[in-house]
Amino acid sequence: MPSADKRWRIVDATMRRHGYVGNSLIETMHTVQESFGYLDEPALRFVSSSLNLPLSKVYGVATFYHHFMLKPQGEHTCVVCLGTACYIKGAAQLLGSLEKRFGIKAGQTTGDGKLSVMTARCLGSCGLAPAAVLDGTVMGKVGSADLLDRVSKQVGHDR
Amino acid sequence: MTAEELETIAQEEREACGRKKHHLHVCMAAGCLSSCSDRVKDALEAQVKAAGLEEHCQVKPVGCMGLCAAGPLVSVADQNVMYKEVTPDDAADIVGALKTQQPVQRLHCRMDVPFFARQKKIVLENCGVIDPERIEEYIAAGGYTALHQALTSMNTAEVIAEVSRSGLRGRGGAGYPTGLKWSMVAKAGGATKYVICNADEGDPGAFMDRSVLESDPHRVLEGMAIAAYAVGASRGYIYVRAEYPLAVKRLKIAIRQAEKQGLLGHNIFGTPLSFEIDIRLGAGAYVCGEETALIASIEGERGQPRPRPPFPAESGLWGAPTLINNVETFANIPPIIRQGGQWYAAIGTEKSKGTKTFALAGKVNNTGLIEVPMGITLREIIYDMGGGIPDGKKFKAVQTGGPSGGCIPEQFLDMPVDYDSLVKVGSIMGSGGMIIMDETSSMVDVARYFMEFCMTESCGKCVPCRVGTVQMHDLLTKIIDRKATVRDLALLEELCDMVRNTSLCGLGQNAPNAVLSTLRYFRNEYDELLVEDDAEPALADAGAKENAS
Amino acid sequence: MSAQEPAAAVKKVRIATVWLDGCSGCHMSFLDMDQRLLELAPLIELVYSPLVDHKEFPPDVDVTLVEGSVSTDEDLRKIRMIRGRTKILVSLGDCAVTGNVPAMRNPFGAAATLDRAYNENAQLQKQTPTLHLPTLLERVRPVHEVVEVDVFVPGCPPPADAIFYVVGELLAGRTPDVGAVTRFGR
Amino acid sequence: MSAPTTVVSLKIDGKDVSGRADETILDVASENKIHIPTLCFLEGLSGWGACRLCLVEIKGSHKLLSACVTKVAEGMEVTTDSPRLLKYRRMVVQLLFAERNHVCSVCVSNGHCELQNLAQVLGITHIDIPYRYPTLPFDASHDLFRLDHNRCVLCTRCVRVCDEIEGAHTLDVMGRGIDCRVIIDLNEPWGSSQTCTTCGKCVRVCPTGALTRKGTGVAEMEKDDQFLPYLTRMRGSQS
Repeated sequence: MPSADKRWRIVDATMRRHGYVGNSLIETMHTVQESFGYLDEPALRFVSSSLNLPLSKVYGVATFYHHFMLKPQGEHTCVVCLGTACYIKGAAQLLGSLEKRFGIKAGQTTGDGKLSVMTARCLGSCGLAPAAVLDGTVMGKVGSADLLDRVSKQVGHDR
Repeated sequence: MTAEELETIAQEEREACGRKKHHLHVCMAAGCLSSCSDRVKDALEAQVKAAGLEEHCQVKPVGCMGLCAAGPLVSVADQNVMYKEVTPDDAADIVGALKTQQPVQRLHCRMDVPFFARQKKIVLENCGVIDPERIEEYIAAGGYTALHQALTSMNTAEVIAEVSRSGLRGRGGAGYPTGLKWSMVAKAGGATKYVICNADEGDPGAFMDRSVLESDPHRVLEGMAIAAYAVGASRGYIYVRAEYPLAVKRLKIAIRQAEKQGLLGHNIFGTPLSFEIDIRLGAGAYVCGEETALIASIEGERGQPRPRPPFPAESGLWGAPTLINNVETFANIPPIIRQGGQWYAAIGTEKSKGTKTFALAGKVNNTGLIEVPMGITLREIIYDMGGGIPDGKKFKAVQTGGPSGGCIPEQFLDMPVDYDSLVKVGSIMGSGGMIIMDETSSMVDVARYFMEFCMTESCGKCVPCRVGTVQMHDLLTKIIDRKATVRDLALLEELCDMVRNTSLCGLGQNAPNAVLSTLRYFRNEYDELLVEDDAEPALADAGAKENAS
Repeated sequence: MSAQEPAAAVKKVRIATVWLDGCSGCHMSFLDMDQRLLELAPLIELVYSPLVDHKEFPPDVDVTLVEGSVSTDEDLRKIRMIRGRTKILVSLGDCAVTGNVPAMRNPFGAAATLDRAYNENAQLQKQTPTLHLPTLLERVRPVHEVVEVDVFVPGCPPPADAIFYVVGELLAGRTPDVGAVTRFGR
Repeated sequence: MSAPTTVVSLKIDGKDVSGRADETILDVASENKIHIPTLCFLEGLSGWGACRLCLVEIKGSHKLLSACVTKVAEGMEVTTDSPRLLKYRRMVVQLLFAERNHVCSVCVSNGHCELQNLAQVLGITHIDIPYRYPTLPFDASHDLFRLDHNRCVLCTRCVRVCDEIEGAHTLDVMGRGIDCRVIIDLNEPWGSSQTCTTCGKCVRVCPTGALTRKGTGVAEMEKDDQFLPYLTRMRGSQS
């Protein structure tokens, strides 16, 4: 294992449960991401050698699925839903105001590592459109000003 | 497990339920949960306790009640009363009203309105009624009797015949006859076969499958087990989006409970059928809703589709014959077996039988989940059940079928909703997302929104989809920016035709639909944005500015 | 055309050639037609070209061969004017047809290109010239992206044979099938 | 292999032909000297069906099918050439030219490039689709070879030959959609790869100037993929 970090044991357990077969790659990556928050190079190498899979294949799979992150996320995350119902009700403006205020694009993290702004295809909370999720809490029927206010408070970014 | 044991569990559960006088149901599906219905449930329990009603009143977590926009929802099942937008502070009043039988007026949500009255619940029959995390409640509601019936009193051909008789068509979008699909897999040779449940509900604005999985997961397991028996499979997978953590959690609980009761695993009901189900998590790739991409993903590969034929029914997961149906399709199976294909076929239209769930969203008053008989008109859904367009705005179009579907204008509002009618007007049934747009929506912008979706979700394997969607998206942006000419629009139309006819899988083949349908009904909106051929001075100006800076 | 002219007299076809952003290689290839130029001479009148001494682009040209891509505001103005005064516009060579080498700066933009040329790689007097020079467009464009083009002759440069064939076909009133005589990059 | 091979009769472009049931339409067409344009296909590698150039019309099917992966069947009536197919093929090639930065005149593969050749054969004299001009990297870290993403058409022949024939699987594709790119190991410089055997097969099968030998100038990079069917046969007979 890459280090003494106990979390590697959880990753190993997932692979063991699947008998270290190559097709458990995606399941294993889910475990890595749940345990570490993202997939870094040592993790990819570890998974590759444990499952006997080529490095390039592991990297190809990791970058195919948008759920997997190769870089650590910010301390706080704000996910703006861009599902159709939210879009029709102004989600693009929500996202735009966030991007403008924090000077980052969707998928990026602020320079100080405080905030990551992400988008979701659809949270399935169409009844609450437009919706956003701030650190796991869903905010429904949210407006730009309200969203900026709450994100700023959470991040302590109020300037 | 035997039939008697199943009946015993059901009896005990019904008796336990009958001992309580009042039944407070709190919606704990994702929609209401995100409005903190868990805190409402806690508050109700505390109030029940405070009122000393613990012996008489049950507070039960249940699945989706449908009217998601008005959540959190609480229902008093014994009094047929529903409350909307309930906060923890309302708990005392709700519990207080149990005695007086006078509903709390400010929270009261009428149930005799078309939104509820016009529904025909088959797939959703247990949603909002049973506790999704208790198998006993599912059994008490008649659960797993269909599986017992199929395994002990029908042969596999009879099961397939019953499904064929029902006229059920795939609820994932394409509408392929389910019975035919089952018989193809049943006929395919090979000792190993698989049953896969496609729960990769990726259409934005669609949350029917999620609601079923969160509210009544056992129904899907039972449907899969019946399918496994019919086609001769011993292993099943549920491929579910990682974005649905609650659905995944409830599925895991349901599988564990079913295994414990011997309803999954070896020799189910003492018959030779052995069937195990595993969950596989998606990882954020819409294209994995496509059968062959989904299979690649379960195999641990990049979710790229491969050309068909061969179809998964002949050569699917690890090369073995594989049956893939979506959540709603499997959820329809137990009632079809219990009540007969004939009964199911009597609902709906000539070519589209049964019911369909829809997720109603966008510019409509009642947002939420509904189940209606096929053949109902769009007008009934949008105006009667959905309560029309908010803020006195005018209806413009309804979008069905997600990114693969199209926009349907006002003149077709009285058209029956069925597979073939929707295709005729340039859209598709899809999985059941229904987004209503009012006069403020620009249809060119909507087309670009869906093209952006298809472009980002393209797997990149085939050229038309990988590059064509990007080119179409850029042309749409050029149109919206008022920089496009008649020539650009002509090129856009040519690309639509080419990408539709040459792409490898359904994602690319259907990617142009949003453009084509909006061009068909709202061409004037495109024309209005076009500029004269030679009016491109911005080119030089932009260059000058860039150079100067 | 005037109806009074005697029908029998050979009306010379008015041809122009222009040089936008290119290396002049296509014009060299044109000259490489060698003695065949003499065959063309009685049939054509070269009314404007870097190869002859006309200063003004005349208003009524039958065929214009364009070498080079559209890279500056001046190129853009010029090609629009030329299009308006030409019956048949021919994109001659890869720069005009595809953008070719001039367009290789497009992934980086105009400012970065100027910076690379006049600052980063300059030994003396590092400064980007601004006076009396056409302004670079942000992106180099093939000719057909800014005006309608009638005939495309790819090649870098198109072989003299190909040019001779194309001109010959046009003089004969036919549409040349250029795929048989040249291709991208030839 | 043990199953008896059935021979089927079919029509390709009106001509009566026959082939084994396990052959593809493309196999049978080339046996009968009927040319179907291809790009991602290469004899000796598994079928991929991604470039869509070999799409053909089949009577009774409203969908176009790729000849390189579709098996022949009894009574099939195949059309390999029609105005519609030609139009689509032209658009496929144009989309590829517009996708990345293909500048034939300065390319080492000028004159030996399958993309360039397809353009000529299909009568493409210019690209009607707007060029995208992406900014893409270039990897010259390997001692012998270069990888230029500007000229890659994502046919994945290199990925397949590295995996199926060489058995190294050094190459694969990362990302998705328009952001797909051929990678080496964990998206590392080629020169530092621990898994590359420097066998050069990828370079030899690349249809364009994306994978080339160092030391070649403009138009000097001749490809040679003739070794492949031989190697596939030899390695197949070992197992």
